[in-house]
Amino acid sequence: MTTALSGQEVSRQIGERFPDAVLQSDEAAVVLRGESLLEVAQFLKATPGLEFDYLTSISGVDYLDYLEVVYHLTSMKNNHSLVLKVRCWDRDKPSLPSVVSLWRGADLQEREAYDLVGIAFSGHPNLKRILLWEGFEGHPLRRDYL
Amino acid sequence: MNGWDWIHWLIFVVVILGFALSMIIVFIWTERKVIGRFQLRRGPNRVGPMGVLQAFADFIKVLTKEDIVPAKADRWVHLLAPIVAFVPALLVLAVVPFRDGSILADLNIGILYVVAIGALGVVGIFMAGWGSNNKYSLISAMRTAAQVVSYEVPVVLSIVGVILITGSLSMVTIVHEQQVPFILLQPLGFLIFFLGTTAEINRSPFDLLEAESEIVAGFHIEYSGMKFALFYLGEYAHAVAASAVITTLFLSGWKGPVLPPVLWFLIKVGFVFWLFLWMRSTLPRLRVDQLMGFAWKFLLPLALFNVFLTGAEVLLWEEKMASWGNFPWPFLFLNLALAGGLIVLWSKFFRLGGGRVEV
Amino acid sequence: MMELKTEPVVINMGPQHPSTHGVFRMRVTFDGEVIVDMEPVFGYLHRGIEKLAEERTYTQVIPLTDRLDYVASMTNNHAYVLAVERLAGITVPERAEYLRVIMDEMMRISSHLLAVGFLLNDMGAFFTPLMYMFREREKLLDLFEMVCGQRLTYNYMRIGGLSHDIPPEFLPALNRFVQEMPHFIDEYDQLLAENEILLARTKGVGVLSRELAINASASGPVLRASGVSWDIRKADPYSVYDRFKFQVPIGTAGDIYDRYWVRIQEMRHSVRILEQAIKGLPSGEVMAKVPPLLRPPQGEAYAHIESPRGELGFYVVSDNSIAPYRLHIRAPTFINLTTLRDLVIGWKLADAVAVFGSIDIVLGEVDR
Amino acid sequence: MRFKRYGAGIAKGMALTLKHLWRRPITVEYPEERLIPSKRFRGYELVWYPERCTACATCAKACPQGNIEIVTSRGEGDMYKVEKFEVDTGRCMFDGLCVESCPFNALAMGQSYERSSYCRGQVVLSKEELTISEERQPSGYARPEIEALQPEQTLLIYRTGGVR
Repeated sequence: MTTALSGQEVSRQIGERFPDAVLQSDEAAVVLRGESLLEVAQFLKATPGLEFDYLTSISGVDYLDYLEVVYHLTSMKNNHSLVLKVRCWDRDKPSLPSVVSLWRGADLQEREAYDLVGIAFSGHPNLKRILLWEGFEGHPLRRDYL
Repeated sequence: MNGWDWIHWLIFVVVILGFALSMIIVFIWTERKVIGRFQLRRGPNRVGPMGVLQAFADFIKVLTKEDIVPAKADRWVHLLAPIVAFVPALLVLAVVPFRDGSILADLNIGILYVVAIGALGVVGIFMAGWGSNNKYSLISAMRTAAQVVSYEVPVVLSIVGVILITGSLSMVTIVHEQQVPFILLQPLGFLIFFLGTTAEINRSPFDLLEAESEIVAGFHIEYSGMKFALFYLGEYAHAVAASAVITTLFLSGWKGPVLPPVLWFLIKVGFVFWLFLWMRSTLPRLRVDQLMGFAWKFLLPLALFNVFLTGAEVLLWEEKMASWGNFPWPFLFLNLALAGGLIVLWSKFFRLGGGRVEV
Repeated sequence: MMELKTEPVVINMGPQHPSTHGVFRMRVTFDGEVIVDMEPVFGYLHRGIEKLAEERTYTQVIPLTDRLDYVASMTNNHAYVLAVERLAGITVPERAEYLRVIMDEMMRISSHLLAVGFLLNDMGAFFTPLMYMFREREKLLDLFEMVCGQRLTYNYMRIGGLSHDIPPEFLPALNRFVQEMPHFIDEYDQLLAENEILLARTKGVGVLSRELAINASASGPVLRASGVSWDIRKADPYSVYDRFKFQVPIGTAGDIYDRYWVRIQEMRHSVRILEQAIKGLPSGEVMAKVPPLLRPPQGEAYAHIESPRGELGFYVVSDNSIAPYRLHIRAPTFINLTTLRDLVIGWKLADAVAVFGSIDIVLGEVDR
Repeated sequence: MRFKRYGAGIAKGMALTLKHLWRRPITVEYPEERLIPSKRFRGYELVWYPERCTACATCAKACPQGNIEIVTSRGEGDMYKVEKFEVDTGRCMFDGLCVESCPFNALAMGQSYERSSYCRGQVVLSKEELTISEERQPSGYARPEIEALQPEQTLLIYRTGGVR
């Protein structure tokens, strides 16, 4: 059984290394500051006891106030999982660091989030539309797109 | 040259044309029916009884299709290609004896003629691939050229074994010499010739030039209507010719008990074709480098061995032939054992094709 | 020596190409027959299912999920209803859970049959293996039709259970299938497993290393062929998978042959699970009490299952209305395609087709 | 890659296909031989019983595609009169949600599977075209009372003669 790690517990561990990286946390998830995503992800991937080697899924969600990217992380070694969230308040030019350098699996998923939700991932090697065609106006999975 | 010769030729041109075309239609039907049964299907059964008229229905359909020439194609090359591909298959049949004496031209170099003409079809295919101005067909044309040139070598060498035994290049003499079919005396030669011919007439598992899953339809991707039909017929004409040549060289041609010679000939041709179908319905396709490797590293050395061994055997049995009733019976078993041993031995040294290329 | 002026050729394989399994497109650069560059192009079958789901009720989304992975659509139903059940806190009756497992495993067999069959077809075996495999698949489709009235888009699972109980004729027919199937798998092995041409075409071709497989979030048979023992049925058991005894076949080399082999072995184990599930099938209801217009509490849920192609996940966000606020689908084959470029570079045209076939994509799921 | 088995694997495969050559074909000659579909078959068209319908439009709400169009008028007494009941079967996914949702059993899935037509207008079915008739029979999907009367489904698993 994959144990879902408590967000608070993990955020305490993160807080020891990166004091102001965590925005908030509860049982289910850890919400990070966008700027610190990459180094925290590096920490989560490398730290013994956590070792999140498998990036299951990246979902972009539009909450109207902010855009949220949800990372579902899994550790195959320890068989536990964690939900990591990053928020972005700038709706016009949302930008977050890309995690492709850590997990190749983020490649297509980040492109998809960019395509459909409109979050630009800085540092992505090939960030362009994937499901829709080049030159498509807008980002369909935003709630204000009709 | 007298009047009788002209009549003989006229009759046999008609006979060969009729034979070739009717065999093509029969083969198309057989192929679809037999492969259908291999695959637990019924095959065509709508047009005519048991679907025998399916080929005609297809023919009418194809005739009524629009004739398309791609805008940037090399027009004349594109138009001539199907004819160039089709005709050599008919020419080969000119030297194939249907029964004793029934032959258009008993050339004394019959087998050389078969080898020379049989490989001409590739020119048509190359013309089609080049003239269509399509990338897939170009790849296909290049593959075919390489494939036919490579496989021609082991095929010719495997014939040499037969020629050494019979001492004649004439197809009629070769059949006369076969007291037992040469498939028994030359098992290795038959295997090499059969596989090589399969590759030359581009049938599975060597059908790289059509390779539907890779290059869609290969050289005839841009063809439609009657030109496509000519390619289609040409493919089967080559199969008919190849089956007939194999029958003549290795299955003792028209010879056989009870039944009339022509019938025996047809049965043997049908059996060889059925072997092609059996292989087609079972085997996956080889990759292009494996295909070349198979010709040069597996078939060619074995063919050379075969030539060498047959030559030695012919020297050995020359004196004792008379005491064995004019046939080298002991060598039947020796050759079978030698063929098996050589295949097993050579498999140990043989590597199929290259792997990944660093780019 | 004369210098030949050569240049690489760019070929668009697809969207209309016999071996792209739909409308996928690979923009491939060839140097002769060797692939020097490859770029996958997606989106020809993009129907915006995630967006469509936002304006449909939770139940109305189920038929949409059928259209994702249309070769194994019942597993899509399962993953989706699992996510919504998790969101709304619904417990499913035990009989329904057993039937879901039975359906999933039947789906896995029928999907793997198609995957292996088409892989062989891509390698040029003229439809024969495919036809033999279709024979078994048709029998399964018959059973699906018996249960829910359709052969391809089942729309069988409901939030809180199943739409129907199985008819009485179902179990005898399934039993017969379970008895016959191992024999037919043996036949496939006889036809293919030792075939020299198949071995030459697949062994060592398109090798996905263990590290890259994990790093690139590969899942399903592609991941397991690379030697990673990760099957969600074992790692994070859903439904009643923890009650069954079965093994997860693991490859070693991560090449095409291992992917093919893993699929064949998985079919054997699926048959084993089916046997146990038929034996243990309890009686009772198949549907929990669920209001017709479900309004799950505000929140979010992620549920994943081991679909025939890998980890199929549904991430559902609810805002306490009758429609999901956001539905994200973690499509296994979409993510498996991440490494396609690495696998085919340096190989030949024919290998690219085989590698592509061994990943076993379904475009409905890739493009959503 | 070496040829380790000297073609033994190929020979095994060839033997298997040869065995299949003598097996009975598994295909069905469709127009002559028709298999009986499932009792719960979700076939083409819906069957609508006007006498049971109260025009509550539950089916229209259940449809994910919004295919069902219902227009009503004031009938006699408390009843609504159905003016228009139209189903665009061209957009229909045949998911059966409308049939499942109907509280009065006034809808059923159809049994037929041969209803191709030459123009798109013909696939939009009005209420006259949806009622039960000789060629429009209801299927047992979500209707157990109809299911009990349906003929037994032909199963390929019993037809192909098992392992041989």
